[in-house]
Amino acid sequence: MFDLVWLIPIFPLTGVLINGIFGRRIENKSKRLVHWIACGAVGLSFLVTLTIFLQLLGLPAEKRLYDFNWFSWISAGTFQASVGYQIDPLSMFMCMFVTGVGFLIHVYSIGYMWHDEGRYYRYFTYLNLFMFSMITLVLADNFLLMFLGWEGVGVCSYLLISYWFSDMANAVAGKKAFITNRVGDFFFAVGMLLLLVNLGSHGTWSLKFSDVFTHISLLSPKLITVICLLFFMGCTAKSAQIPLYIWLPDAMAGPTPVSALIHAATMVTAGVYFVARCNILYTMSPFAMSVVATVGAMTAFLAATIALTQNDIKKVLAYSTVSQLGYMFLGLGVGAFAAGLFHVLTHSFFKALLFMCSGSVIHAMSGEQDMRKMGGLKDKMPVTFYTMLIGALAIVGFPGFSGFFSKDEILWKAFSSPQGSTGLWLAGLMAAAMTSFYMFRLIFMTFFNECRASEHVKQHIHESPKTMTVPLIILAVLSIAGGFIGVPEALMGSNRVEHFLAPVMGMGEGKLLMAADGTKMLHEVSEGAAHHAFSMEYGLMLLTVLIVFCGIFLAYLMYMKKRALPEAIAAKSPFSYRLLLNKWYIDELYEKVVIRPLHGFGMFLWKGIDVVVIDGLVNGTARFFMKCGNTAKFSQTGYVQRYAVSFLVGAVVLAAYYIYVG
Amino acid sequence: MIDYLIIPVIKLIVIFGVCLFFIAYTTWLERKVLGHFQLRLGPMRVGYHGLLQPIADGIKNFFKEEVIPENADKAVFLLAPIISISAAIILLAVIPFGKPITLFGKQITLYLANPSIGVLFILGFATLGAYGTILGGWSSGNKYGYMGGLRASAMIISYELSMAFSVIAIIMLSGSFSLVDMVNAQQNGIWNIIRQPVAFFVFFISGIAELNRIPFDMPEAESELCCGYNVEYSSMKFALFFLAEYTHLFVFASLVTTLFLGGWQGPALPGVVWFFIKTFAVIFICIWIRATIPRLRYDKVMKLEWKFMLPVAIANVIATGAVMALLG
Amino acid sequence: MDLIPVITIGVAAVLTALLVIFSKNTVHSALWMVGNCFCIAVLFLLLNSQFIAILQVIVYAGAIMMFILYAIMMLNLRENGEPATKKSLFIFRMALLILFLICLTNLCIGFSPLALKGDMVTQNMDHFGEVNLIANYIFSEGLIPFELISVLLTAAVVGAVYLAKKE
Amino acid sequence: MNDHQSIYLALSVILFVMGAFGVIIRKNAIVVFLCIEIMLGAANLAFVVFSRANQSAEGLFMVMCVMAVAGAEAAIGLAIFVLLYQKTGTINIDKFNLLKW
Repeated sequence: MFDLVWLIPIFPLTGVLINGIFGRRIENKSKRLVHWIACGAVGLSFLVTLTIFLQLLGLPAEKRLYDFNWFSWISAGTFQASVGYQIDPLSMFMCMFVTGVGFLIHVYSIGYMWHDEGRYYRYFTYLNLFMFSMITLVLADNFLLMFLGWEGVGVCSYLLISYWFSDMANAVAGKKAFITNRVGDFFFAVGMLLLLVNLGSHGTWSLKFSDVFTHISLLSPKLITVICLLFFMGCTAKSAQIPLYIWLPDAMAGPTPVSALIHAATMVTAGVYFVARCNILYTMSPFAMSVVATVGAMTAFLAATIALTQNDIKKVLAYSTVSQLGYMFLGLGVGAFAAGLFHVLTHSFFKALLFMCSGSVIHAMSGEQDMRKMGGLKDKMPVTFYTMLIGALAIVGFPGFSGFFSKDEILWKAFSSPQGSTGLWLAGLMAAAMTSFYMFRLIFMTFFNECRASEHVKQHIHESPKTMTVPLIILAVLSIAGGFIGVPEALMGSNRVEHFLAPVMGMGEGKLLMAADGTKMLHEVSEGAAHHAFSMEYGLMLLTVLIVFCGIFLAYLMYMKKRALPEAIAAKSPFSYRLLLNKWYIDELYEKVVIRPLHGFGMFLWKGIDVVVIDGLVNGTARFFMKCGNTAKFSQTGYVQRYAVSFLVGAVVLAAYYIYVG
Repeated sequence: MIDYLIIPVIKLIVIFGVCLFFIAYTTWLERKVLGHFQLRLGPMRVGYHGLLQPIADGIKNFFKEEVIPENADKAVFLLAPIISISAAIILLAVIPFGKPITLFGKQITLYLANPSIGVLFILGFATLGAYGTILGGWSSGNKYGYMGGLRASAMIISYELSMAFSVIAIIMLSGSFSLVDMVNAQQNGIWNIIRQPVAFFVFFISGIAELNRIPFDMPEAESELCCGYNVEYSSMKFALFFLAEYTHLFVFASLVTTLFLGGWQGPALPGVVWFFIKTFAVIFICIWIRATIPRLRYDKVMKLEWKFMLPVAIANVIATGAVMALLG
Repeated sequence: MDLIPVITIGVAAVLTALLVIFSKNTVHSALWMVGNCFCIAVLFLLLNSQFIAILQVIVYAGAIMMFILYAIMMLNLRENGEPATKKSLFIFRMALLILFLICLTNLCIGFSPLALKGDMVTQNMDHFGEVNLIANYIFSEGLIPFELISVLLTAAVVGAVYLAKKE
Repeated sequence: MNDHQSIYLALSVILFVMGAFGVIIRKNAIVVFLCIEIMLGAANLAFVVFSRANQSAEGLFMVMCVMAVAGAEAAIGLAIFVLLYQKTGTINIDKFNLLKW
């Protein structure tokens, strides 16, 4: 059954090929067929994933590693890269929610995109291509194939952000996302090559995960730190962390389901997945770990502050995504890989839910995204309201909802683990407080009070179609229930996620590889998590919940009771308000510090080097030979006898040569 | 001295004398035979049954006035008949008339020379004879003459090909270019006409065409060009053209004899006699054809050569080669 | 003694060549060319190569010259004054020709037989140039070039027919 | 048999140069053509002389090749001349410089 793993990526790829090549004809014949093909492909993938996942669960923990080598991809000397898929708890864990959530969002897209003027098949082709890339990314058994998926999702992200490319702003947003990602990809590629070359010098010309991880201890710790940091740079771009998070808010220019799928639930978690996948590397480099944790914490805090003041409903969610991704990295950085991944899972549920709800709202508001022009939608869109409320409660970490378990776990680990510190914990706590504030600010502004939209828009407000609400409900259920699969031990849970993932984390992976490979791990990696001190955990948990309630209450106060208060505060401290509203002026800073100089340098290269020197050389060469030709053509008079005379000259020269030289 | 000077000179005189005599009487023969074919008597006045007619013609031509046209190219006009007659007479040098005979204790061959390239010699010089025709036609400054000349060169260029190809088959059989060797190769009594009927057929027709005889007398075609290339010629120059034509006819007949009819070989009678009997038989056939068949149109003549004779001749060469290779 | 024919014919060849070049009338040029061909053929004969000599007569005198004459007559060229080459050009070309002559003469003075190949050494040089010797060469060593010649001739025929074809 | 070899060669050289002279000086295309034939004839003579000197049939074979080339050249060349004459009414080669730059 594991050998059927290739079916998982092949279904979306088939969808891409069918819709990509014949899409126009199919659409002209039957628009329905397009989404049937696309959704069917992803649905089938999900079913296959589910069966493989169940099978994996049926195996004993130490045997949950299977490498499916499909075919050889690159073969250069002793270096071999194959298209192969690795089935282990981590990849299946990722693949499960990627295909699952992906399927739901595909279905949701049917309703959302049905009336769109653009080409229906194009949208679904991109979406399927994204699914294929993402599945390749999470299932790949080597760095190179993973990088292929990594780049593939980047491309799809670009294509889908600028899906409505006739609008300049969307095209620019797509470009921004793409270029920012390229910066990260560059570092990622450098890290990969560094890894390959250094391993190669130790005799391992391979980029296969298992090979790399078994032989990684041959490398010096410094080198590993450098590689880890380079990889992490790649992750900051893909997963929107400081300093390369700037593209994600702009990426909201794409269709909302795309935001839900790519920029919330799946693609942006690729970085998290990658760090978790390379946890052996990171655990060997405490410095890199602390960098990951710090960056994560900072991002969580910073993004949360920006989200406080944003008025665009999708921007709020975007910054909240950045913030939540910061949480995940914080978790990873303090060694709580399982907790981080658990948050990835829950986050994918509730953030996809939130985005789709916001999509539903935007849909109803005829494309309006400014929250100041919404309000009072509670009664008109009950399903959307309740599901979104569930999502909000989940994300703020309301006890009993999924976010509570995963976030709490991270915070606790940030506080308690050897790599953690009070500072990190505090940043996380502050971010949690702000999260509750801005999420409920969003809920209050959107669903409560009077409707501030124009009359024309008001008439069209309606509940979304079934294809949109059904996924919402499913995700809402998951947002609640999803948490219970990973209830920490402190709350009488068994922390199933951590146990499930344990074989691929830290020492566990070493054991697994040994079992699979027969080779010995040369380096003992330290166990991440310390033993629990339950009382302490209870205390912190209580504190967190308290703070969350405070945030909600504050939001209630400011946006329900005394609605003049926000303006008053903004007026009182204009500087900090403007700072937050303008996103800490980070974009402007980048513009000044990075883009302008680079642009200037590029202009210099263009006008100075390229036009003058290179073009000059090329054109000069051409002109020179043209001159030569123009001069020499006069020897071609067309008169036969002149040619004969030149023969004669040649003959004389030849004869003279033979007489006097030869 | 005797071997290298006296004997060849005597042979030269004898052979040319005899041959020119026969050639002169070929004209008489032609006129007589044609006359009888056409139910008339032909020349009867000069001598018994006009037997002295050729001599009378010669004397008459000697004393006629020479006319050179005003716009003729005079040098070439004079040169043309000379080229014609010399190219014709030189051919007589390589024709083997009979077996070597022994006179006064010396073995004497009945030919002037037996070069290793005899057939090629004949082919080459027979072609050169056409220069006389062409130049004569061109230099007269007369449009009929000019057209006759053009036709002559076209005919020569064309029919020479099939003629050469048909000869090649004979060369292959005898393994030599020498005419004597070719005659000797037919010693066993099987003449080449039996072994190479196609070659004979092609050679014969091409030969008649090269001789510009009816039905291929394009260059002179009286009814179209009013005598063609020699229209402006008179007296002895005309006689030279006339003589050259009959020399060619004689050489052609003897060549057919040599190549296809076993040359001098035959029972009972001496070789020379056999040779002349066969030669005159061929000449008679030529006259017979002239009396029987009307002239072809010019384009039909060309078509016949390029579309029929040449392919057939080439096919014959290939077939001969194949058979020879098979029989080893 | 045996120089006499060589020199006589040689002088004849040079004379005919001169006449070819300087005749005003193209037909006369062609006729002198035939004469030149004959002279060359006789020279071949004097060099004991009868086969080449008769080939010279058949191919050059019989075919090529006949063909050229036919073309000249078909064009029916009237004599019209030929523009002379410019004086400066003429002097330059003549100088070049003289230089060429000197070079060639030098080359020929230095000539000596490359090597006695041996395949003909024992044979009487009077039989040099006989058909069977050439034939032996053609059908052994020279087979491929010989076949290539046939290809060349076929190509020439096709080309000539194509050129002559009217649309 | 090196007898008179140099005389033949001298003759060949003279003829060749004369041919070249004609090719360079005369304007009538057909005369130029004839001069080329003179050059070919001279070359043939040299070939036969060399062939004799080296006692090899190669030179003779070369002569045959030259003759074949001359034949091909005559066929094509004259066809071109005739066409040119039909088109332009002249065969003065200085009038034909169509192949210039």
